[in-house]
Parts: sequence; structure tokens; C-alpha cells
Amino acid sequence: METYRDLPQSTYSLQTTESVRTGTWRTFRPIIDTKKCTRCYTCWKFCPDVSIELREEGDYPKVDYDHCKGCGICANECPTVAITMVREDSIC
Amino acid sequence: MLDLMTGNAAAAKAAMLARVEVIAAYPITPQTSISEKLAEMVANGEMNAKYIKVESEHSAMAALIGASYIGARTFTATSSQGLALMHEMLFWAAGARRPVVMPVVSRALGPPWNIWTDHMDVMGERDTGWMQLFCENNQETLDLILIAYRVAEDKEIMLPAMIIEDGFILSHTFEKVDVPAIEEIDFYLHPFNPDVKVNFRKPRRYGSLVMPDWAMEFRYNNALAMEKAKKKWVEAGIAFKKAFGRDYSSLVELYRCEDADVALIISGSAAGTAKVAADRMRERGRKVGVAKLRTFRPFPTEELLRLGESVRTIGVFDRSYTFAQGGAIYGEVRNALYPLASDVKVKGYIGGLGGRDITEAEFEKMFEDLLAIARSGSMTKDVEWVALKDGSWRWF
Amino acid sequence: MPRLTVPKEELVSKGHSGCAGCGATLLARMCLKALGPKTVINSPACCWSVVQGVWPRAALKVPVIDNAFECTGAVSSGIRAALDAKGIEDVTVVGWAGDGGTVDIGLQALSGAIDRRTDFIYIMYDNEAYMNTGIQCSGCTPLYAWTNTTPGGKNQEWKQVSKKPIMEMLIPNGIAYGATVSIAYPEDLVAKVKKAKSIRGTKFIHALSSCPPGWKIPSSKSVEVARLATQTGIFPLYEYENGAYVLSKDVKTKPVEEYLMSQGRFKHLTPAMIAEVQRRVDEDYAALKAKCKGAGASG
Amino acid sequence: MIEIRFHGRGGQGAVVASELLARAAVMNRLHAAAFPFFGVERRGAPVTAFCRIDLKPIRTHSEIYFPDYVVVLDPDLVSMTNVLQGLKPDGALLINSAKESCDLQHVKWGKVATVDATSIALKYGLGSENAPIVNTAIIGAFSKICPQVPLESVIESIMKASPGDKRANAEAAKEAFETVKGVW
Repeated sequence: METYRDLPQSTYSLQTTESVRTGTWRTFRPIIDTKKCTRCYTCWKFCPDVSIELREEGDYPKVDYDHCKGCGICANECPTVAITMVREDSIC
Repeated sequence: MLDLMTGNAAAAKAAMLARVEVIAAYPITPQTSISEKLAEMVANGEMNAKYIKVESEHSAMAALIGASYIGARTFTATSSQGLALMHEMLFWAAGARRPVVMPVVSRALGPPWNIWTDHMDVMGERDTGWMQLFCENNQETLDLILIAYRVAEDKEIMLPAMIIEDGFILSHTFEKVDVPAIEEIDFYLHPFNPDVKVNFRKPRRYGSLVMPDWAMEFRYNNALAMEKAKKKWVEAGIAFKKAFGRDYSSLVELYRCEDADVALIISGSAAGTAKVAADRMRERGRKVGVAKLRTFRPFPTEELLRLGESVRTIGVFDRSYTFAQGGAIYGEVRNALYPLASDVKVKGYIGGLGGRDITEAEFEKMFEDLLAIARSGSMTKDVEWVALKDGSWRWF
Repeated sequence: MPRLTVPKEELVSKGHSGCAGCGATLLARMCLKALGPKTVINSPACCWSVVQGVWPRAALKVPVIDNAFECTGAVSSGIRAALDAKGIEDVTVVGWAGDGGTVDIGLQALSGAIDRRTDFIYIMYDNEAYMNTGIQCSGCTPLYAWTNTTPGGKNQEWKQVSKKPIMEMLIPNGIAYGATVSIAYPEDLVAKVKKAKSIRGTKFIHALSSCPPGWKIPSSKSVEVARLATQTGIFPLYEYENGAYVLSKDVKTKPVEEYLMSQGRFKHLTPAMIAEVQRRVDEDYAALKAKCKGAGASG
Repeated sequence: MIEIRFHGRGGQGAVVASELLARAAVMNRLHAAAFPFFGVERRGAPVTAFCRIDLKPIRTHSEIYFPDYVVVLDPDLVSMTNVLQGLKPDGALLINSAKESCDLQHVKWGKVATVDATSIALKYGLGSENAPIVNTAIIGAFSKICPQVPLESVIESIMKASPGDKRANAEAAKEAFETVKGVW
């Protein structure tokens, strides 16, 4: 997309927001302890950023750290306190 | 076939002939009988359209933008305060490149509260990105709405259009109108099938939030489309002449200007009156002409420059005032003729505000005024209010 | 065996620009699970206009039509009329707006759409202030709440009146179905949105949508605070259809103080103010229960 | 004229940092202007803000493209956005980071100063655990590396206009002033 000639005629979207790495917004990251996790999927259900992944029912929930904003809802709602929020180790 | 009908009836008939699919209308004098006629035609099955009885003009335009994104041909009509209320959504329709076609029955904006015609309402919308054309008579109202759909829905244009008929003077006046058969119109105007419309297989967001990095370029594409529309109106006008015999092949209709010493530029119903006055002046050997500016947006700069090459004294009659230098058309004509500024005199006349009637006698006075300027080569006043009760103008 | 209690399909993309812990993003995710892909959303200026991301990107995997602040009701009517004109059926038209965009600036168009019996679902995500512009008071801001335009100050200028009773205002206007939903009860939410899909006419969903920056709560407490709103009776879950009210969950078990004190926007409340809130909540809850009989969508 | 660009995230106080710095310059009898990049502020989303300081009145009203200083309130932004964009060759970079400036893998630059503003902010209870407000600490550290804006002016500016607990913010600025390390 270099000039006005490359633009669509009007402003309609061309792709989803998946390429935006909102994971860099967080200060704390959730860590799931699969020993305590009962796979009740409460964390998956309450994640506002669609950042807890489940390929199949029965899998353990997995955090997508590229997108997780570290809001901490999953940790707060987990019935067996299997998720802890750990401060992000700064890369520089 | 020939019929006798008001301007409003002609507008409603045009919507029917264009096989409009979604109408959203709100009543306002003097446009109301368009909405009523449409409702009647839909109720009788003469029109197979969906008629949305909206609760405001703002909602009328909003509804049509939604409908147009689904791919439906849309229509509404309004006047004065209603058009002003739509202002936000006029920008929206143009920016969204939704080719809504809307007759505007022009009427003064209050206060003073006034239901009669002038062009203050439509001139207030000249920067919204809408195409704007003025009608001289009810035949033009019908024809221009049909031509407007063809140009507005052109894939290279995709801009909405306002077809302006003067309140009461045309909207409520019965005139002979030749109404083409709908089958003939189907040949001239193909169904609306936009590239950009809602598609569930490729979900998109229409409107979007564009940052400073690209917003200007989207606006530039709007501007290019408006420029391109000049050629499209001429082409569509020529095609209309071939199909129906009525000539709309120019953006400015020149009447007896070829050898004229002076010409009066004018838009709307008063152009007819001015032509009659010009004929009378011609009978007395005065070489005067009328340049009817039909297309105000896109603005016909090139055609006006050609006029300025042959006619060196030009008057501009405005039914509007801009609180700056004269009327809206006057300002833009002088702007367009600036390259000829040293040889062409341009004078502005403001009249007919708030429904004030403008007579042939007054047009003759304007022509005499222009002829005096042409002879003397000097102009005492740039802009004059015509038939203003200031003690100077005598009513016969 | 572990199983999902709400549909698995995701129609909201990752990478959207909602604040961390935003209730409205969770709400959209849940609603779209119930609505499905054959849905066209129109949405005015609101948080979600920005949450969807910047061109050329968009966060929702269904068509979305942006509209101006006042227009959601009108654009919804336009979309439905065009779908009907084109003979396109089995499409759910959804108007998706914030509280201010609904009860204040958008009320006229919404009332018009209801009056026209436009067939669509209007979902109001209620974060109880104009949040996109930075937390200003709206018609849905609760009694005594702090916002940037009810900042308290020397003259105690908090919000002086209760929330606009939008459901009670729209029922006589003629909605075919009304329901309150909350991000804290997703199963109840999904059941009600699915029920709304099955009914013709205008359906109104009032969704409580917590807002960490606006309510001054930690982002992690977004769901918990929403749950407290229902457990204290401040935001009861119920349905309305054909003159009948149905209470979805009779879980009013906690004092309003627990809800109020969990949020920074209420931390200035005096015991007297808390008592007044409790009195009004008890009064309203009793009135609602009196109207309620029978089982609701979620059984 | 010196020009400063702040990189931060919504909720970290980058815009307030530029304002407080400008106010500090004015208290030091200089002219100043501060403005954010006008965009979409979302808690956590990247935000840039700007500040101009000069001896004579500032009349330019456009963004800053070749700053003399770049201040990064959130270390993660270093890998995400090109924080060095347009920085003058002898310009200085101040980063909120617990690490020493020398072992910052991502930053190849001569003058780099670092201060652990996040720990300082958390120590003085500024902002929330999830979104610490690091702006007053950062401008405290900044006054160490920028002669035009002494610490006294920064403290004066904080006591006059800093949101929240002014005393705690002033303490944070002082501690950052003492603990900033690196080359500038």
C-alpha cells in the first residue's frame, strides 16, 4: 500500500486483527499449573482477548502469550486457583 | 407518454421508474407529497419497494446508508430544515461511497420561519461530497433523477446525488411531463450491483477507523471521483438524448449566448423566466443570453471558461447568500473565471430569497444593468440584492 | 469429562484493542457465539468502534457497518429493509451500541425502529458512562457514581439520579422480547441471545459490561464485580415477553455495600448514601419479583 | 531548542510526563510545549508524546521527527517500535528498565541511560500493580541527563500539577534521579 491508487474505493477492512501482538501490553502474565487444573475451561470462557486456546474439548487450556494482555481475569475466576499472575520479565 | 403533473409527482414517478428498492422518508413541506405518492404506489403494488417510515430525516439517510451497504437502490427526499438535519449523514453517505439519490425540494432555512423556496438549504450542503444538480422544470426533475442513478452508481463514481427542484414554484406546479415507459428505462438504467456490499463469505468492517496515515488519500479518491463525474454526466446525458430525445449533454445549457454581449448565469426554475426576458430583449435588438448552470457539483469550470472566452460581461443570479462575497454560485463562478479576470466582468445578483417571486421585468432590468456595464466597461457594485425593499427598486 | 458450556466457535479475533479486562469485549465474544456467522452488525461511535482496531484491520468475523452516534435504530431498519427487498432470509440484524449511544443520543432512532417493529436484536453494552471519550456521565450512570463530569468536588456533584429505566421505557414502546444479561453469567447470556434470535420483531438486550478504567477496578476483577452486581440485586437477570416477566436467577444474597465498595467510582459513598442505594435496590427488586412468574430461557 | 519524544502505553502516564516536563522547564524560566500523538489511547496500547523546550517562545505546531532525547516508559516497546527513529546522532536514550544499559541486547546506541522506574513506582504505590504509573520517576531520572531541566524544577512541577499523591510522586522522582545509570 504505497499511494492513493492502491486504496480500495471506500474504507472497508482487509484483514483481521490477529497480526496485532497485544501480548506486549501486559505487565503480568498468567501461568497455568496443569497439576491443579481440572479442565473446567472457566479461564477459556472468561478471557476477553480470546487468548486461551483449546484445540479439542478435553485438552488442557494453553495461554497464547502473543495476544494475552495479562488482565488477570482467568487467575481471578479459576475455581482451583491453578493460575498465578507472574510479573513480566522485561527483555531490556 | 405525456402527462400533466407537479414536480413532486414527477420525482415520485422517477423513483418508480428507477425500480427503487428501499425508501426512507420523513414529511416536510414542500417535499411531503413525494413521500405520500411513494407510500401510495408501494401500497398499490405499483412499486415493489420497502418503505421505511423513519422518525427523522437524520434517520432517513442513516437507514439508506445501511440499506445501500446490502446492495439495494435507495431513495429519499427532503427540504430545508430536514436537509440541514441530515447534514452529518450527507458526509457519511459520500464518504462511504453510497450512491443514494435524493430530490431536494429547496426551501429557505429559518428563522425567519419560511416554507417557500430559495437555495440556502442546498448551498449549505455543497461541501459534503454530494453531486448537486438544479432543475428548471418538472421534466428535468424526472429526467435528472434517472440520469443521476446511472452516474451515481457508475463503478468509477459511486457518489450520492441531490436533484434540486424549487419549492412550490416547481414542486406544486402542474406542468406537462413526458413519462418514458419503464421498459425503456430498464434499458437505460441497469439494476444496482455494487462491488462494495455486505458479503457473509468475506466479512468486512464498512466505515473503519482510518488514522492520519491514510485518511487524506481516501478523501483524495473522493475528489477524483467528483472530477470524473463531469465526463460521466455528459456521457449519460448524451445516452439519454439518444434514448428519449431530450438533451442533457452539457453541464451548463447555453441559451442564445453564441453572439451575446452579456449573459446571465442562473440555476433552477427562474432560468425559464430569464430565458423569456432574454427573448424580449432580443426582440428589442439587445444581444443577451442565459447560461443555465444545471450541474453545481461537480462544478463546470471548463464550460464556464469557454463562456468567458466569448461573453465578456457576465451576471450571476443567486437565490442564496453566503455572508461573504455575494451568493454561492457567484463566488464560485468568479473563482472559475479568475484566469480571465482582466477581460471579463462578473456581477452578482441576489434575489428570490424566502420565496420572493422574480419576474421577467426584473430579469430585463438585470440585463439592462449588464449591458450598461458592457458599454461603460465599469461596474459600480459587485453584488446587488434584486427587488430589495430599499426604496430604489420600483415595482413597475 | 470436561465439556464446554458455551459454543466453541470464536467470531471475535485476537489482537483487538479493548483495554485489558474489558467487559464489552468478553460480552461481544459471548453474544457472537450465540448469534453465529450469518449476522450483520451495525454500530455507532462507541468503545467498540475503536476496539475493532484501525484500518485495514477489523476484529469481528461478521460484517459490521459503522454508523453515526444517533443512528443504530435507523440503520438497523435500513439493513433489514434491504435484506427483505433482496429476498435474503436467515440473517440476524444486530444493533450493537453503548449505553450513552442507546439511552441518550440514540434513543429516538431506537424508539422509531421499535415502533416500525423492525426485525432485529438491539444489544446495549452498558458500562454505565461514555467510556470511549474518557468516562463521562451518561443516562445509565448509576446513582452517586463518580465520572469525569460528575466529579464530586466541593459541591458533592456526584450523579444525582438513578439509571434511566431503559427496559421499562422500551416495553410499552413495543419490543417483542427484552432481557438483561451479564458477562458473569455466560450460559444465561447465550441462552437469551439464542432465544432473541428465534423471535421476530425488535428484541432488546441490556448487557452489563464492566469497565476497569471507568469503574476504577483492577482488570482482573471485571467478571467478579459484574457477578456482584447481580448477587446484590443491583443488576437482576430477567426476561420480558408478551407482557410476562421471568426472573432468570434469584440470587440476591449480598448487601449492595459489597458491590459498591469493590469499585473506586463509589469509594466516596457515605453510609447514608449506601443505605439509600440499598433501599432503592430492595424496592426495585421486590417490584420486579412481583411481576415475575414461570421459568425463563435458561430454565 | 531541545526536542523530546516519550514512548509509553495507555495508562502509564506518558502524556502527563510530557506535560510535567514542560511545566518544569517553564518553572526554570524557559519556554516549553507538550503534546501527545493524538490517537487511540487504550490502557496498554502504545502511545507517543512530545515536548519542546527552548529559550524563546515555541511556535512550531507539528510532530517531532528528530528528537534530542527519547524516553521509553515501557521496555517492551523497544522491541516493538523503532524508538531510535530520528534520534539525533548525539541524542540520548532513557529507558525504564531494571537492567544496566550495557547488556540491553536490542539497543545499539551510544548514549543510553536506564532507571528501574517500574520498581520505584510500585515502591511508592503509584498506579496499580498491573499498570504502574512511572511518569514522575522517569522525569526525575530525565532531569539528571538533561541540564535544561534541573531536579528542583521537576519537583516543583510535580508538587503543582502531578495527579494523585504529590509527595509520593516527588519522592519517586528524587529516587530515580539518584539511581539512573548509563551514559549520557
